[in-house]
Amino acid sequence: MIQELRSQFPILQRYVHGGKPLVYLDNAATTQKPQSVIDAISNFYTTSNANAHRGGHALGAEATALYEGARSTVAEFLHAQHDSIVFTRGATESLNLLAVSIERTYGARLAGKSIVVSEMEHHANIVPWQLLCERTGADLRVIRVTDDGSLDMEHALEHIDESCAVVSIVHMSNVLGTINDVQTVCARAKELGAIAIVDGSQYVVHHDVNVAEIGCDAYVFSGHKLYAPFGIGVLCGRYEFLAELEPYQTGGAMIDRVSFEKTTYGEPPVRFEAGTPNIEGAIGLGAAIKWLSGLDRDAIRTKEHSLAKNLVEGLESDSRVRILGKRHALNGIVSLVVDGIHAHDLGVLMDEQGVAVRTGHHCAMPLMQRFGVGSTLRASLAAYSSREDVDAFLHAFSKSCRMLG
Amino acid sequence: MIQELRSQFPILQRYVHGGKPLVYLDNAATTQKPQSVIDAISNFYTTSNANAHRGGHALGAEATALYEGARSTVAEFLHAQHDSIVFTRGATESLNLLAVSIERTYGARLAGKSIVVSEMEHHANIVPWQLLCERTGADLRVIRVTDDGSLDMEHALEHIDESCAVVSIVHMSNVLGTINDVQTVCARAKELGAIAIVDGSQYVVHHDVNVAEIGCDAYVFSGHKLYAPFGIGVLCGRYEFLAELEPYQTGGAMIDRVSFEKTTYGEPPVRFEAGTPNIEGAIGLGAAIKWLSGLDRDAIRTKEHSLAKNLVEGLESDSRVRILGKRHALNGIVSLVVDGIHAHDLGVLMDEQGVAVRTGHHCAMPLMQRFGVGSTLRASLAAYSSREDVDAFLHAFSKSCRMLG
Amino acid sequence: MISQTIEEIAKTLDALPDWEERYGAIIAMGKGLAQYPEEHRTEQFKVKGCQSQVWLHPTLRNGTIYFDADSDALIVKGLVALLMKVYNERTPAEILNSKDDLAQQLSLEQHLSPNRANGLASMMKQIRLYALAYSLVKA
Amino acid sequence: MISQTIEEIAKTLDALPDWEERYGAIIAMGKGLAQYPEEHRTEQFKVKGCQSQVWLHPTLRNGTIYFDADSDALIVKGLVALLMKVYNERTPAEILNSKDDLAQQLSLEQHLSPNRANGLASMMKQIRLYALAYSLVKA
Ligand SMILES: Cc1ncc(COP(=O)(O)O)c(C=O)c1O
Ligand SMILES: Cc1ncc(COP(=O)(O)O)c(C=O)c1O
Repeated sequence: MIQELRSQFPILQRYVHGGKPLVYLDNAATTQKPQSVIDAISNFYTTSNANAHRGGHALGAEATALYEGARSTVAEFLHAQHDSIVFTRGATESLNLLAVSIERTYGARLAGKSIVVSEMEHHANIVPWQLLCERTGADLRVIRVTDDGSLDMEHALEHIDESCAVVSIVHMSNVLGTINDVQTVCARAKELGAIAIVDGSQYVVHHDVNVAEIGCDAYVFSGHKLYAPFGIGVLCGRYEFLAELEPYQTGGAMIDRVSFEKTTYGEPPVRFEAGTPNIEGAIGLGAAIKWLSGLDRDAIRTKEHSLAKNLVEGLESDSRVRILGKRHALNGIVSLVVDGIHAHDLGVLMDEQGVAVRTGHHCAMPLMQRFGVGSTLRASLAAYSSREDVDAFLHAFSKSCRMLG
Repeated sequence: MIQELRSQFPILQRYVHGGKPLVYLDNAATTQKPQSVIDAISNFYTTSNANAHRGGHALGAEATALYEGARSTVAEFLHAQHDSIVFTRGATESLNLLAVSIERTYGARLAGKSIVVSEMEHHANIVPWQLLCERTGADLRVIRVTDDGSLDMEHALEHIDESCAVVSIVHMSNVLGTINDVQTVCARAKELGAIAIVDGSQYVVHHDVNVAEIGCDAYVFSGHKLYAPFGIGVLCGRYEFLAELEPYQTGGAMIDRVSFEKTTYGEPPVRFEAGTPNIEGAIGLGAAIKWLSGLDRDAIRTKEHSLAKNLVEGLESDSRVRILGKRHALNGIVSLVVDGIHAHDLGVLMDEQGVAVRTGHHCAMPLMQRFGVGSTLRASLAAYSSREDVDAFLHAFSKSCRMLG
Repeated sequence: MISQTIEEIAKTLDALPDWEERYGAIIAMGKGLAQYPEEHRTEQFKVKGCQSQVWLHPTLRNGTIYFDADSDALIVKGLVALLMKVYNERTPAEILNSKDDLAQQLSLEQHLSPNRANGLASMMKQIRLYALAYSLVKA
Repeated sequence: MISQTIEEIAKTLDALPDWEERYGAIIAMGKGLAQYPEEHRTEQFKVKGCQSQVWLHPTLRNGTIYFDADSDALIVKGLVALLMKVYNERTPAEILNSKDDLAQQLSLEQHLSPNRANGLASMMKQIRLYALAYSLVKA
């Protein structure tokens, strides 16, 4: 089964550094793309390419149907309605859109209010809110992370109080693998009338999502981490929430009418899709989700768990290794530091052996600071990860440690 | 030669509406993609897909080299320096970025100043400035368009005065085909210390550009209109201009360091590229520009001119036809109305005959109002347009007119 | 009955040999549409989501809905006329109980091009909304 | 002479049979680097654009530039040491007149992986900038 799956990813047959088989364990940064996604892109450009929504002609109608079909596929994937799905460039743009549109909609009323994020957020879920706070006089509050890499839920529920205007929390940490109880966080936020946002960039890769059950106002993720092309992402908003929001970018398609005296806007989702959208990217994302739904996701999750377990156990045989948030690493994202060895050195030597992992701060500097480290080495799994990948990783890891003394 | 060129576009072999050969004359909306661009995308995903700039591993280095190589290709194309090129989703995002970053950088100093655009702008070059004006108390001034579809240069030079903070002008109108003397407009703006922006979305499709000669601070266009994929666009800024601008979106990659106390940003161009960029799109755009530079652009322009001439002459045989800005239509964009016939009806019947044209307001409602029309029918040419396309257009056009009485 | 009218129209369209005849018939239907009352040619009665302007004005009289309708484009006006054949002078209940896949029943996607169906969907939505509103009016 | 030193290093690296030996040699070079003065381990003397931290501190004495340099990662420190072999204790003119394609001259892209070259480029840029600044100092 795993061989059949892997054979759908042409890049996994590659060799790097003159003859070393590629072992790709940098999936939390971006996943590889199955042939069906690559084909969906080629087919679109070969047969139906046109601008969507604008054309009265046959190709335009086909492109529009494909683009809106992709929106329906994403909506089903999240158990949301079609018009709740806004296409963006990625999670970063989705979060920027939310921060700016919330600022434009609620403006001065945000002064003195608080915006709540956590210590384990990706920079994309920190900096847009920092800037919103600077501009509006709101206060950025940070939920603590416990020593074992969990969200401090007591601290969270304390922090989300009457003053709170927005809570924006990651569903699955891109560094620790921690899966947060976003349902409880959102319930608390909604109880107090705050806007609840969930960053699902890593979670959607491994799990099914039901936005209604989560109870959030908005759920965001990137296509390229979900086996889909670059340049496409999703902001899934509760329709009534979106309907109240001011637009973000402005220009073609999202307007109702324009004159130099007055401009009025369309309804969601087009209100938030100014200009020509990434039609190809949306179609590619639709193809990726269709591909995913043909898999047995439970079985894959179980396999990912067991591979992560192998990884963690293998690493622990070296007493200098410290895995950040070890309890959560089994979710498929393993971040570690080695006493006396710089993660960067390890990454370089592992790369020489064909093993692609990420080293650095993973766009989560505050979390690095929380754990008192400058950078970590991160191995992250995807559906096509195999036992051989894990073995190669462990082999390269111990060899690199030996070389670095 | 034209057959060889056309054979590189697989979609041009298509039939629509059960057997009618596709005649694609909606190129100002989006162009078709040559096989080499489609292949560049597939090849990237098949061999080198990884996140750029983040990876210390072999694939990451390859993806980064391809992405930055594309930036160099775009820079050469515009005769700009490498670090002047910011990748965006498209012209719309480039203009939104400029408006918001200018607002954030110059803020209160914009109150009472004026922003100058023209009556022939695309909505993407109107609405972002309208909103900037609303928020800052600046004044939106509009340069008139003459009856023959030219920019009223006298009015322009009068309008750009000491109060002027920004001038943003289209290089080639997407409705009339008018090519504006942006060099003179920019010189005037720079003389008075204003920021000069040029929307080159349509111009780059037909002409070579030298941003230094134009003398603008920023030049923008979309990839998908230049034979490249959707979801990629360019903001080419004078480096010193960009270096002074506040960031637009925030998140990964564009930061220097993040803490909850203080965040600092990187230098251009990365400062303006928050989050994972559309790496594939950039590579596709690079491939499109390489493809273009293998063509004899002078010869193609001459051919486009002569086809446009055929179009205009053929249309004029019907006395009910009125071509908007007829003098400019020879540049390859022909917009017309027919006395007593709705453009939409014409578009529908021409589509039935396989001829893809655009009908509507072309995201330029103020220009429609200026010419007292609700919508026009627009035929627009590209490098692969042929004499047969023009003949088919004229044939379908007169048949449709006959059917509509 | 609505379904019967639809069947008749479908038969008429099916019998036409080619797209030219079909569009000719549609355009002719439009030309037969009753004059739209100028006092109702207002923003309020415009149907959103059509590429050309469409106006639709309802009146309820003795439990029956009477529509006035118009468009500034001929083909759209023809489609409006077609809709009027189907839905004009019906009771709210008749309209609400009819199937809402008119385009499919008429095989419009084959007869005309698929993108024509979009505007049609907006108009049908509007017609059904009026019917719904009137169905709630106490007798 | 700079070019001579580069040639020698290139020969040494070429002679090493595989990547392990080459990285071993680089790491060993790093370990031989002189102690970096703690008082200069500041933000000001950091080289931007490297994945790990790199410090570079210049002193001009009698027309010659003396560099102190360090990194917190072993391999980068090795590359820093390599750069020091080439550029330390040279005159500004010597540095400025040398070719700036060190990575190519050493075939570093083959020896190490291409992405190592990025950090190296940042360091070289910094070294040349210091040399340029000192070349403008009046004697
Ligand atoms: C949790 C999380 N949020 C946000 C992002 C940003 O995603 P992108 O760079 O695709 O916009 C990432 C990926 O880096 C992530 O892992
Ligand atoms: C002159 C001009 N400016 C801006 C745009 C907006 O381009 P995009 O929709 O690709 O962002 C267009 C294309 O529609 C255009 O023709």
